[in-house]
Amino acid sequence: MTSFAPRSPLFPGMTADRRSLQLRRIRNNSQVMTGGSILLLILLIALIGPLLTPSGPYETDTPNRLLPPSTTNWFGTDNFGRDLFARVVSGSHVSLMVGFSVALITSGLGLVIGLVAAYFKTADRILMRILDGFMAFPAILLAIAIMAALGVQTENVIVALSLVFTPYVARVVRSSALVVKEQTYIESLRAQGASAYRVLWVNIAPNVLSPLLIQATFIFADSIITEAALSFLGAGVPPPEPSWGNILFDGKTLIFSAWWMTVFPGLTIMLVVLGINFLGDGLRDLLDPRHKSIRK
Amino acid sequence: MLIFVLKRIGALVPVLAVVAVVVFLLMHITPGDAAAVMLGPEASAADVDALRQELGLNDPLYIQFFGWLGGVLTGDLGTSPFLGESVAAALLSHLGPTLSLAILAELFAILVAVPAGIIAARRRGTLIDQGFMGLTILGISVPSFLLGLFLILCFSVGLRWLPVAGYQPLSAGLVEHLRYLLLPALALGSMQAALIARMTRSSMLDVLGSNYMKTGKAKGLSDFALTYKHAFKNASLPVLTVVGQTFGSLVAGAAVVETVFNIPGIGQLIINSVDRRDLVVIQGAVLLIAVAYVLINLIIDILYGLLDPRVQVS
Amino acid sequence: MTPQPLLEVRNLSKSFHGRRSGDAKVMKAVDDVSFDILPGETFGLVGESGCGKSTTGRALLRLIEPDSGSVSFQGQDLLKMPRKQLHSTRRQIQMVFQDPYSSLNPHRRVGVILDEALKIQYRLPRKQRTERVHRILDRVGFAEDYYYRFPHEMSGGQRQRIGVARALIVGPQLIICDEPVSALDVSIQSQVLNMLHDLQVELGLSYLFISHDLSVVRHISHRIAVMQKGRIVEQGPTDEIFSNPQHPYTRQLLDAIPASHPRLARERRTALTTPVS
Amino acid sequence: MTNPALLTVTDLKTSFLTERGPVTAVDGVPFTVRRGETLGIVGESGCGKSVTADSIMRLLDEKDASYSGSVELNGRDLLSLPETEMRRARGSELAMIAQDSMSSLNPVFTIGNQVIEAITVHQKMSQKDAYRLAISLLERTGVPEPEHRMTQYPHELSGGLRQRILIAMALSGNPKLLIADEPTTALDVTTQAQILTLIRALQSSSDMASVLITHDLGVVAEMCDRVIVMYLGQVVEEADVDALFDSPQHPYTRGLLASIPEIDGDRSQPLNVIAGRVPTLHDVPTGCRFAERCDFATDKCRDSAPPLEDVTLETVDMLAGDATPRKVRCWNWRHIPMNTSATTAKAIR
Repeated sequence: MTSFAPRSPLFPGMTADRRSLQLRRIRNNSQVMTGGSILLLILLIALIGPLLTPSGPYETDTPNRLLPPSTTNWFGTDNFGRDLFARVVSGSHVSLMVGFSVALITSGLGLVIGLVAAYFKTADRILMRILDGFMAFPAILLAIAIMAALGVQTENVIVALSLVFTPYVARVVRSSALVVKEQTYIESLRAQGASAYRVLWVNIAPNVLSPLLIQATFIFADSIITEAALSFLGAGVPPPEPSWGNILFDGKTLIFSAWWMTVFPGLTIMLVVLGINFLGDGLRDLLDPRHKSIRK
Repeated sequence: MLIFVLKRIGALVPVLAVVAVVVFLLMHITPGDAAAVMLGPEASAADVDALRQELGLNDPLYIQFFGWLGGVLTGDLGTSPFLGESVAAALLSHLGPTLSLAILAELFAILVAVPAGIIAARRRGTLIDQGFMGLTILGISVPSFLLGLFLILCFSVGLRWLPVAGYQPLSAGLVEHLRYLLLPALALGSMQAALIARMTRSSMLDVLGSNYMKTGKAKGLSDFALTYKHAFKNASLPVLTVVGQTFGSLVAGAAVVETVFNIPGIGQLIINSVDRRDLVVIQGAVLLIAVAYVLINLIIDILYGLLDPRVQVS
Repeated sequence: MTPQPLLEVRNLSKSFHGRRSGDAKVMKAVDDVSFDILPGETFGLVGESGCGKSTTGRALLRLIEPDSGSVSFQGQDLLKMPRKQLHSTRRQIQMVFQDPYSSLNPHRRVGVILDEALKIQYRLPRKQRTERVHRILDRVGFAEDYYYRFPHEMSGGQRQRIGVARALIVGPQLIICDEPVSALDVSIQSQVLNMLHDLQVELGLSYLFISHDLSVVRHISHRIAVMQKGRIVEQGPTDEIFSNPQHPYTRQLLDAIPASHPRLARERRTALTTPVS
Repeated sequence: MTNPALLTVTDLKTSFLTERGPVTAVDGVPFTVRRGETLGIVGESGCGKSVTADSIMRLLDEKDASYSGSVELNGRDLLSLPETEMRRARGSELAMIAQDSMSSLNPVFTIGNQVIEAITVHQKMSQKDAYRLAISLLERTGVPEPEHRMTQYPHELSGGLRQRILIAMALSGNPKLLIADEPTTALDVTTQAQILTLIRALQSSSDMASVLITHDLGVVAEMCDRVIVMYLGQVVEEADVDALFDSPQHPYTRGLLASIPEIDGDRSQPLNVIAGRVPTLHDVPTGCRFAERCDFATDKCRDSAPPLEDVTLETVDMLAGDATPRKVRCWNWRHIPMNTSATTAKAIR
């Protein structure tokens, strides 16, 4: 025990040996790699897609209605002659924005609520009853009801979904924080005379970030699905603004004549959500020791 | 056991109270006047006033709440200004198709997912396991309405085996009933199946790695006895929980799938009400489903107590 | 002339109510416990699991609020102290815990953990704190660069030494050691025991040493109390307790200890089976 | 030697696949157990003693673990048996009691259900007979009110009672070999004494042999006839129990014995410390595995691994009775002075 490996800038505090192990585990984790690649690809298309389309997502071209996929209109055109690829790309902006905002908002709210509930007993009793009440509503149903009350608008989708998903995040944070709270080092801090602030925010909070990140990933995916479903039902993003859900709704009435209006936006949703879920699953394998696949 | 059940029922009161408040507030988070919003911009001021009067929107909030709650407790969910009938009656007439669809989907999910999860756990790391788990990720990633559309495209538009949409009640014959419900049930059950399969697999894996399984193996028990007697009873507990917890999303999913397949269930009632902004009907439907969810989970809690002797003690 | 005790515990009691509300079952975890700890001595508290020895240790520091009794430290009653004063008294009384795996926050470096202990009790400029952390690390036998290590990069014995360092850094007079070596392998256990002994000699520390292991307690303690079902059934100087136990429970405990040599084990068995003529 | 070997383990190796590459947790372990004898396997955590037990019973998940060498029970190699035959042997020819009695019993079945299952899996009999046999097994293992216990669940019993239930289940098939993996580690001293007495009594009333795995040299002194000491997957010393305590040969054994505070030891002396830490299985030293912690290590020790040498004849004069097998894995054992530690005091007495 004379020499020590240099510390890594990427994973501070980890010796080079551990860092390379960590990197190897990320690289060997096919799920994270697949999920990450899919998401990067989608992001890239969302960014440069608008440059590749023959016309914008709102430009109607009645003579060229319902054209099947071709070299000019990669995904075909819809019943107004709008380029479907342009609309799907534009829809991706809405979906990713909604998904990301909801994941961010729910993480913030969920972290605070979950930690407070885990640490203060009285607050816990009240907060948990309220969260239980909220969780008795199926997510999409509550979202529909809130949208009906608030009015159909893209910003309201974010509000509704954040309201619906926050309890799920708070639950995860609370239960991880409760586990951490039982650890002896928390008792030790109390014995040293540490303040509640120090115990909760300096010592417990960093320990719940991994489960929070994993949960946020899944909320991201769920928000995209739910936004699509809401828009499909006419309770989400209002037309003419394109969203994957309302494109699918238009496609449904034309399912016998224009299969492309269902298949392309549908496959896009599938691919994005699949990518996120792969990433989330992989992250869980990496970060959550209970799910280590190899024992011993 | 009786005390255990009573306690569980007692624990529901605060949850139901929160549910009631949330449902009640739906009418009141509307920006502007709920009555005006419901009737739309073309309505006359007199009509709006009349509806506001009827909904009691002029009273102070807490009086409205207790008036509404009193109604709910006696089975009066109000009257829809659009349907011209009571909300309770409207819900009742739309209940049948939704129940049929949800039960069928849940059955399909459990029958497929539990064996799949067990097989995957027992063959952990093999191609079978990876294949099953790949499928479950796919299942979780394809929302039910999308899967419904794909299924229609494939089996109704392409192969023309099954009807595109519509519904036949059980009274029209079981085969006919199922012919119309098969695709919707598949669409609705697949995500549920994926969730249950993953839960089954992971709880089986937890149990298979436990010390009592080692004791069982050291006793000389066969793999079969170990898996189906010792492991399954333990692993079934979390699976039961996941069935209960996802029941709500199943029913809610039914609402979406009904729209895809034009099934005249509660879902379609809700969606039509959203278009009309018929908040009274939406309140009633949401309340019904939330209460059903709470009751289902009560039953699951009690089952849990029967299956796991440790639960009643703590 | 006996020296003034550092810590005087009188009639300490703590009951827990049954889990179920309305349950009449009351468990007396600590029942009328009294003892003194002198400056510079190790007081051993032994007993089997659930006898209340750990609850006693925690009640002294008010990690669990006791129901009644008094705990005076240098003449002042900890149990009646206002929060603020209790906070600064915690510089004087520190605690070392059993589990070296969960007693250190896995997300913080060793240096930060020690620094935090200082920060909680003293307002010092960063430079002074860092210096003190390095000094204490050196004192418990670590090279300087252990400052940047994470707990998972250390062995159980090393972690436990960090646990001791964390207690030492605020300059206590009394350390409550709750099963400090029972999670360690024997060869590591001896490291920690020797270190505790050396620190005591050097710094004049007092220990309350809580353990279920009679051999360990005997090795390190000057005086011992034996606990059973929340009560102290016997206390006295270590050698007296071990050579001439008075209470039947103490005798039962001593008889249960495995022999240190197979020959002694055989002798004891024959003594038990052959009737005394 | 009149007593033939019941269990002969030869060059047992057990390897696992881990994400950092394969590791060999048990590396070439040899030992024999004779009829009616108790063999102790001692060592600190991570030395491979529990894996050795699991390997004999073949309890490890063979997806991750692989065995080599041989484990012959009555001349039949268990490692090469097909799984169905191995299953028949488990619980009837050889049985096991585990360390943690809480997690080793299935929480959702009654004690009765689990004991009866252990009986009927190997013996064809009616439920009624099995019930009666179960009651008598519980009586034999000193469980009070056996009829009542049969209807209870594991969480309703104390640790000592649960351990007795595990012993009762292990005895149900009248095994010739009992493997006890840290059977008393989770128990209080007084309960430990009762359980050890029970195991001893049960063994003396039959010709059952046992392998007792423990980290506690006190338990070894109480229970064992012969001992093997393990370090980092290997046997470093094997000896008759008296010989081991009187004159430990391997530096590790000596260090271990001297680190324990003894109930009758000299309190004024500091305890012995074995410096350093056990290397991980991922970076096993090329030479002697103990070399970097050993006070007597030479260059030879660091460069080449010593074999497990049979030293029976060389040490026989130290013992009063018959020559029993004695093995040491050390290049220098002959040259290490005996009076290096507290062990001396004991050897004289």
